[in-house]
Amino acid sequence: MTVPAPRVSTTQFDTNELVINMGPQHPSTHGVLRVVLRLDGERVLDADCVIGYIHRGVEKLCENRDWTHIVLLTDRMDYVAAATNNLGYVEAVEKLMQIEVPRRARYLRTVLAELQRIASHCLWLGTHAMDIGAMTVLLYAFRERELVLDLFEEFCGARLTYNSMRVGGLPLDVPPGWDRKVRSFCDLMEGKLDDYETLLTNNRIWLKRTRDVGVISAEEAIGLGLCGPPLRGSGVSRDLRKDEPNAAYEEFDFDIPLGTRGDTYDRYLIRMEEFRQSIRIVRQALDGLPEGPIMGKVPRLLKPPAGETYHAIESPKGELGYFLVSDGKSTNPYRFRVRPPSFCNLQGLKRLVRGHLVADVVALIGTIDIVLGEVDR
Amino acid sequence: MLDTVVIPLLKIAVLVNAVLVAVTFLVLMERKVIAWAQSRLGPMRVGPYGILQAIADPIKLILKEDITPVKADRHVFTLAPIMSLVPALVVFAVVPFGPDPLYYIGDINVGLLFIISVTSIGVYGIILGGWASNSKYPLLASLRASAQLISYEIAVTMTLVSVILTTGTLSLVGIVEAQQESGIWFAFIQPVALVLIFIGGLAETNRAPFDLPEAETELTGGFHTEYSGMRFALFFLAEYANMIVISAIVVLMFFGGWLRPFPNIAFLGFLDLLPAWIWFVGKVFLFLYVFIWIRATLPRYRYDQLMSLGWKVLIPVAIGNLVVTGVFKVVF
Amino acid sequence: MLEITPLHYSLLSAALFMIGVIGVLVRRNVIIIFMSIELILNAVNINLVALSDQLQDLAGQVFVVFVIAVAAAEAAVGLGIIIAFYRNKETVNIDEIQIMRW
Amino acid sequence: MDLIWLIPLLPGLGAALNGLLGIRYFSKQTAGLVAVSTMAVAFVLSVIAFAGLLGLPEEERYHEVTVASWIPPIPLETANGIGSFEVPWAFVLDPLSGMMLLVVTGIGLLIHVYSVGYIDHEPRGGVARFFCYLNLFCFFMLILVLGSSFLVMFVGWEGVGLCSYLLIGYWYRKQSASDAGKKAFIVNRIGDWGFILGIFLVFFTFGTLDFRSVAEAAAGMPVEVGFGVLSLICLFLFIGATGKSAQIPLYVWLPDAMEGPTPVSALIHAATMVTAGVYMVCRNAVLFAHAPMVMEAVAWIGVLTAFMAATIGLVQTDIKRVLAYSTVSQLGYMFLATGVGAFAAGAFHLMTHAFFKALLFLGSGSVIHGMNEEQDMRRMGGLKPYMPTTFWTMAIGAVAIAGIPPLAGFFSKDEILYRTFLHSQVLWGIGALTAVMTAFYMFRLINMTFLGRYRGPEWGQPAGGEAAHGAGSHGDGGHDDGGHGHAWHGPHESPRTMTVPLMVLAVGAVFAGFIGVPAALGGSNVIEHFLEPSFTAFGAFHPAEEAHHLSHTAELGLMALSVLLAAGAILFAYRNYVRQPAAADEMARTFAGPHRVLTNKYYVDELYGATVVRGTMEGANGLWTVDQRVVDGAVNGTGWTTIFSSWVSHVLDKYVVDGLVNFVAWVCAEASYVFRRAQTGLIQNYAFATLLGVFAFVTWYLLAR
Amino acid sequence: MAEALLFYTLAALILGLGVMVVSARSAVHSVLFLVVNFLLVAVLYVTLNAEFVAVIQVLVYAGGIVVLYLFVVMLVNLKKAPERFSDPRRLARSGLLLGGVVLALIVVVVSSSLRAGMASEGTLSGFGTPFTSGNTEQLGWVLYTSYLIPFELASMLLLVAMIGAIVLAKRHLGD
Repeated sequence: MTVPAPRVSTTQFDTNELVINMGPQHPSTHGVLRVVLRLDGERVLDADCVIGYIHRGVEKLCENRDWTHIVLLTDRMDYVAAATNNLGYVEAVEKLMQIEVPRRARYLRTVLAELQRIASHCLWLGTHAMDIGAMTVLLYAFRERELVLDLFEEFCGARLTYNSMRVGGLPLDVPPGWDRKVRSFCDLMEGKLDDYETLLTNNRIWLKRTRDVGVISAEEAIGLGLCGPPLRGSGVSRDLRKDEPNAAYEEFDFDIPLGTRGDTYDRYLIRMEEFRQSIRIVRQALDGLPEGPIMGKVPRLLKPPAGETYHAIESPKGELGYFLVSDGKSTNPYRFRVRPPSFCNLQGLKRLVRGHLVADVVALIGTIDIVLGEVDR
Repeated sequence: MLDTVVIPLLKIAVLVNAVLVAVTFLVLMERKVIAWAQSRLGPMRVGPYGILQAIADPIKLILKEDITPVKADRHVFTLAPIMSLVPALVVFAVVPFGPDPLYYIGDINVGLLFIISVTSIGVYGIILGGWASNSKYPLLASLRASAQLISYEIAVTMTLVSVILTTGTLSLVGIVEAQQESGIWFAFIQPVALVLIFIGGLAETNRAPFDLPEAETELTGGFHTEYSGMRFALFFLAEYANMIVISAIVVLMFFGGWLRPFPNIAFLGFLDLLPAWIWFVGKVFLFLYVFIWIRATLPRYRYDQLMSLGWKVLIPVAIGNLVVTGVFKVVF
Repeated sequence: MLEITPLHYSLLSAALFMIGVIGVLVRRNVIIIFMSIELILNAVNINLVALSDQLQDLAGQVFVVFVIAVAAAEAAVGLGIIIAFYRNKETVNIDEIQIMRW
Repeated sequence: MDLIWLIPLLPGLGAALNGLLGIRYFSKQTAGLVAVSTMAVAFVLSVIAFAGLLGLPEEERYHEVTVASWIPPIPLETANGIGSFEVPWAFVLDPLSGMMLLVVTGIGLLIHVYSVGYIDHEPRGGVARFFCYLNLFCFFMLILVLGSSFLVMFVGWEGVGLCSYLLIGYWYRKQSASDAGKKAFIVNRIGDWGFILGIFLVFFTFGTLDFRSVAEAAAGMPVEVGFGVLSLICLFLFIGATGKSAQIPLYVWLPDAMEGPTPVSALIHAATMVTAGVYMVCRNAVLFAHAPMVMEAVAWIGVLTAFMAATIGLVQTDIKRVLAYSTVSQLGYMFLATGVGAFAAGAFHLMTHAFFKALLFLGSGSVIHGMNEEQDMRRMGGLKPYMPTTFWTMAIGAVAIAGIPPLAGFFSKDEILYRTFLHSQVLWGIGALTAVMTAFYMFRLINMTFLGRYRGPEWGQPAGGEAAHGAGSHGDGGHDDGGHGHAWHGPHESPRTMTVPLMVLAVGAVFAGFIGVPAALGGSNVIEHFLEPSFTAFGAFHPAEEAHHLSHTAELGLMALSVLLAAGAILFAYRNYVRQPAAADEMARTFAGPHRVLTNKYYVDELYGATVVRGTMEGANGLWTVDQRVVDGAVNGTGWTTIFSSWVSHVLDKYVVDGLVNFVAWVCAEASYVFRRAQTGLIQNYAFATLLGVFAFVTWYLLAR
Repeated sequence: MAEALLFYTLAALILGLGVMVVSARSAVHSVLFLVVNFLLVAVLYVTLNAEFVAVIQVLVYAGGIVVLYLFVVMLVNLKKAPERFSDPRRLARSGLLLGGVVLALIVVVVSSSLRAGMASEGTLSGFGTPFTSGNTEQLGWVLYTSYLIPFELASMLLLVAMIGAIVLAKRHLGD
């Protein structure tokens, strides 16, 4: 469906044009996002995102920490997917210093990243469904997310901001029996996924609310710089786990689900399939988990050689990239820059909502899956 | 004097109190049922299994500060919740809880029309509440609500006409008695009408999946965003009272009111051991449970989808049902 | 005085009618003028119902039904015109609705 | 033999395949394969047909096949009353067309094979396009050759002209190539104008267009002493021939046509199409034989063309242009032969020339290919070690064209010179001089190209190679850049697909002459005997009869003389360009005036530009002026008259008719000023008035009761 | 006695609210008074044994038409009421004048017609269909027999009005 450009009348007085502020205190903006909507009746003529309410200057802070301490600041960006944030950062530093990571560590990192993806998608699913009014799914999804958090807690002691990786490997090995618990979680999760789909996938109202809502073509998606599920929903096969494999992804067998119509429903289906693919990867990684050390040879004091690097991984939200510059002299990064997927995807919101109804705005904010901690940094 | 003034007034007092208490427990029931549906426990702190929550909630609401926004139209702002609640309570005047005149306040010959017309007055509360708040979200919500209520009222009324055709009376007591005579609940004679009225009832009470006027995720709080304290509580009461009204109408028209199942089959006579009004209330609560169940399950319609459902599906089907009923009536 | 005759109803009706006419002639807000017209129609209805009761003839009540139907039609079209006019001129002041004058 | 109509059809099929499907879908190999295989089959069929022809008795060697009707009988006025204009699609196989058939298909096949290698670095679609044109050309050429009537021949004639245009402009992005294509096309139009007038006249005179009928009718007429209708026909036909075969004055297009790819030059502009004029004259030998004045003109034009082209060829430095002028010169020889009545000799030379000229062109193509599209001989030299096959085959071609026995050129050329000598010593003198010059410039070419010092661009290191490539590819603006992705690694031998045709043609150039060994050398001149029926069989006329024979000794003397002169010229060229390279420059300085004239090709192109082209443009300007002033003036005058009359009508309408209407309206308007005061536009006023009215009415009602 | 009390109370309220409707500053208030006015008129109908008409009055007038008015008032949502510009004394003056004229007219008409009516009281009742309380069925009977054609015409009128209103209010014709 193509949305015709809104007719802006200047000569004729329009009785129904209305500007409303959605947020920053609004139950469906997933944090402190403010969207200024221009409405014609219930139809959205234009939308402007106002961001920055929780800007903490993470990038600048990182430039004043030494390389090891930065890991825990990365937790605070996408705080619902801290492990993938850690992963991207430590891999970027390893690339800069050319550190070899032991195989066991790479496998465990993959497991952690995929569990994190499941947790993040659980949160997305719950809030997205809640926005559209299906309240039960929220609690179901959070119930399963809780199990993932338990697994993380057992591994590193934290439930949200894990600080779970180190340059060169992992801070500590998994406790004995952990892999068995992960396996049983995988088995459980598969059944629960079917429950979610029973509630939503073929639900007529869900279809009505998501089908043909926020359609975006592949060209437009690329043009807007979308990444992750919003991009794949438009049928563009772009997943850094396949395209530029990091951690141990090239050793596992998994599929990249693609959408055909580029609407909200396709993006929903893609994420649901990503749950299953994540479970598949986790299982393969646990099956082939090698023995050995979990830390590579890393100097006590990290002081990368002068140079710069960009490293991107596929976070649950999309392409999460770190651009690091080292001057080779100090123990701090000279420049630390993040390409946050939520930020880039949020740019698409203006295009997505134009011409839709107010009620769709919340569905569309949900479908691009933003975390304001990452958008504002 | 006793018969014409004192007893009706007593009945009214009892009924109003009963409805209000029922509402508070209905809120508790909703919280509990949804919690169980979502694999949690719900309120557990106040009293055993949280039963006293039903009392704690009203107390909290009454004690809260009653805020009137500066820019609001103060009189209308105050009037709106009252205009919302009063029709919801007035309707109970014609609802028979049992066969005996003791169980109802009045059985007027246009009872059904009375219910329809009085509930239609309830719209004012919502519209005026949204307008008087002088705030954008409530205004949007109230416009939505009024359009939604009027639209679905047409469908519901149309459907009721086909039921009236079957019974030949507008009196609610008469409708129940007609079911007793025919020995079968009208749910089996007018299944289409049942479905239509139930869906329309969901929409008229702003319940999921038609809870657009108070869609938290879209319009923050709906038309009562700016309300707090007791005035908010009145809206709340009105909504739940309306739920009870719709359930009562459905039960009266389709499920035999106070009648036990299969009222004409003698060997089920032991079912009469339960008093008639218990049957009625039990059925009403069964439907209230269905309301809550649906809310726990379904996502929300979008405004335009809701309107197209109402105008393009329900009304044509209602008209079709009316025509079919009329044809049957003439032929048989 | 304590016996309520049709005269009472007629006088009530006349008074209400008068109020409506005054509203029509005095107010500038077109919407309120419309509401005054509704008052006038109601005055007529009261008369009809009262005389119907008095004369034991249902024709009066039937007429009321028709009056209500006409009132509904009048309200729908009239308010549609008001909306259309308001959209163009941003006013509902009847003194400004005079562009067809000469 | 009844299937000869298949022979043109096969290349036509190939062209259709390549043109309709190939450009989009075929790979280079497929396109080449389609073209070559259709030509190969055509060649095989030709050989079979020719063998069938040989199997017939001599006097029955005229086989006509009618494929389909074309133009139904149309009654048209002719010199002898109402004639019936009817032309069928008919093909004829007789000795002359049989020979041409073999030449076209045989040499065509070789050149197709060669092209597969030559055209390889074009993009995919371009290759298919090229082969499409080439096949299409063969299709039309074979129609031309096999056509049994003037009109069918004309179809082929125009078709080859079209293909020639397409192929010269094959690299259409290159300005000079597309200009050359247009030039060839336009110059040919002038010739075609003559040809078609000739055809009209033929029909008007004889009432038919069939060659055989025309020849039989013409044979029955007396030889014209003065300038009669037959002479006029022959003159027109000869104008057509000069256009197609590049004779004075219409030869200017042929040198420019060298802008096309080399295989095209070899096939069209050396071996086949340009000889179409000669073929046409030979085909109408009987007609020409009855117009001696035109014959004389043909001979003179032929010899002058030969001489002039040879002189220009002496000083050209572009390898292909030398060959082009050589072609013009040799074509002049052929016309000389026909002009003196030696049709068989002309046709014989046509055939031998096809071999060695195709060989030379293909060789030059190989050189150009090996030198990375370099065409200037001054930038070559000493290429013999790099491309031995090319050198040896080209040397054979050069010897053959120079007329050294026992190679092909010797027999055919000496037959022409001998017959010319019988006709006129002056013509013979010019012809012999031309032969000497031919030998000289051919060996100048060989020497400058293959012998002596290497003068071409450097090559070697990859980086240097890039530079050399950049310098060397100045002439190939028409190529897609993708075609030369690789660096040039110095002169090299061409691929097998190119050298094999060279070798086959070299064999032909050596041995083709032996079918025409004259009696003086103990031969029997098989070819002349074989072709005789085509020129005479259907008429009583025997042109050789009136010629008086010289003794064999004298004939041998003439041969020896020409051989000696040619050998001398060869040696002179060797001295000038290999032993003492400075001598050539010295000579050029000595004869600076003539050298400049020759280098600029006698300024013919400039002359044409100043007269014909400019004249046309001035004439067009004049006509435009007439159009502007006279024709448009009349139209504008009419328009002006209309405008004036409508203005008059307008004035009447506006002041008289409208005036009345407006007056009525004005009266109404004035009157209404008074009444409109009552209309305040305030509804409440109206309502109040209504109310008062009701009040008044009710009061009246109550009081009146 | 009770009947009279009821009537006088109702009449007073109806007239008072009518005055409020006409004189209220805010159009929304005006609408609110109108609703209450109509509800009271409906009660009046009940006292006159016209339950069906009463219910219809509530359903159609209060529940339908006046909601429409409210809608329009909210849609138009004026910042300044048109009366702001006019002189309140002029309002009162002209209102009283008009009121007097109209009242005089009505009183004259009513009294004269009643006088005529009382003169022939014997014929006042007895023609038409006698009815009792709970006359809905009878009303339906009359409506669908004697008044069938007017009834259908009324429905036609409503249909035309509906289409007309949609056409008028639709923002862009042809959308």
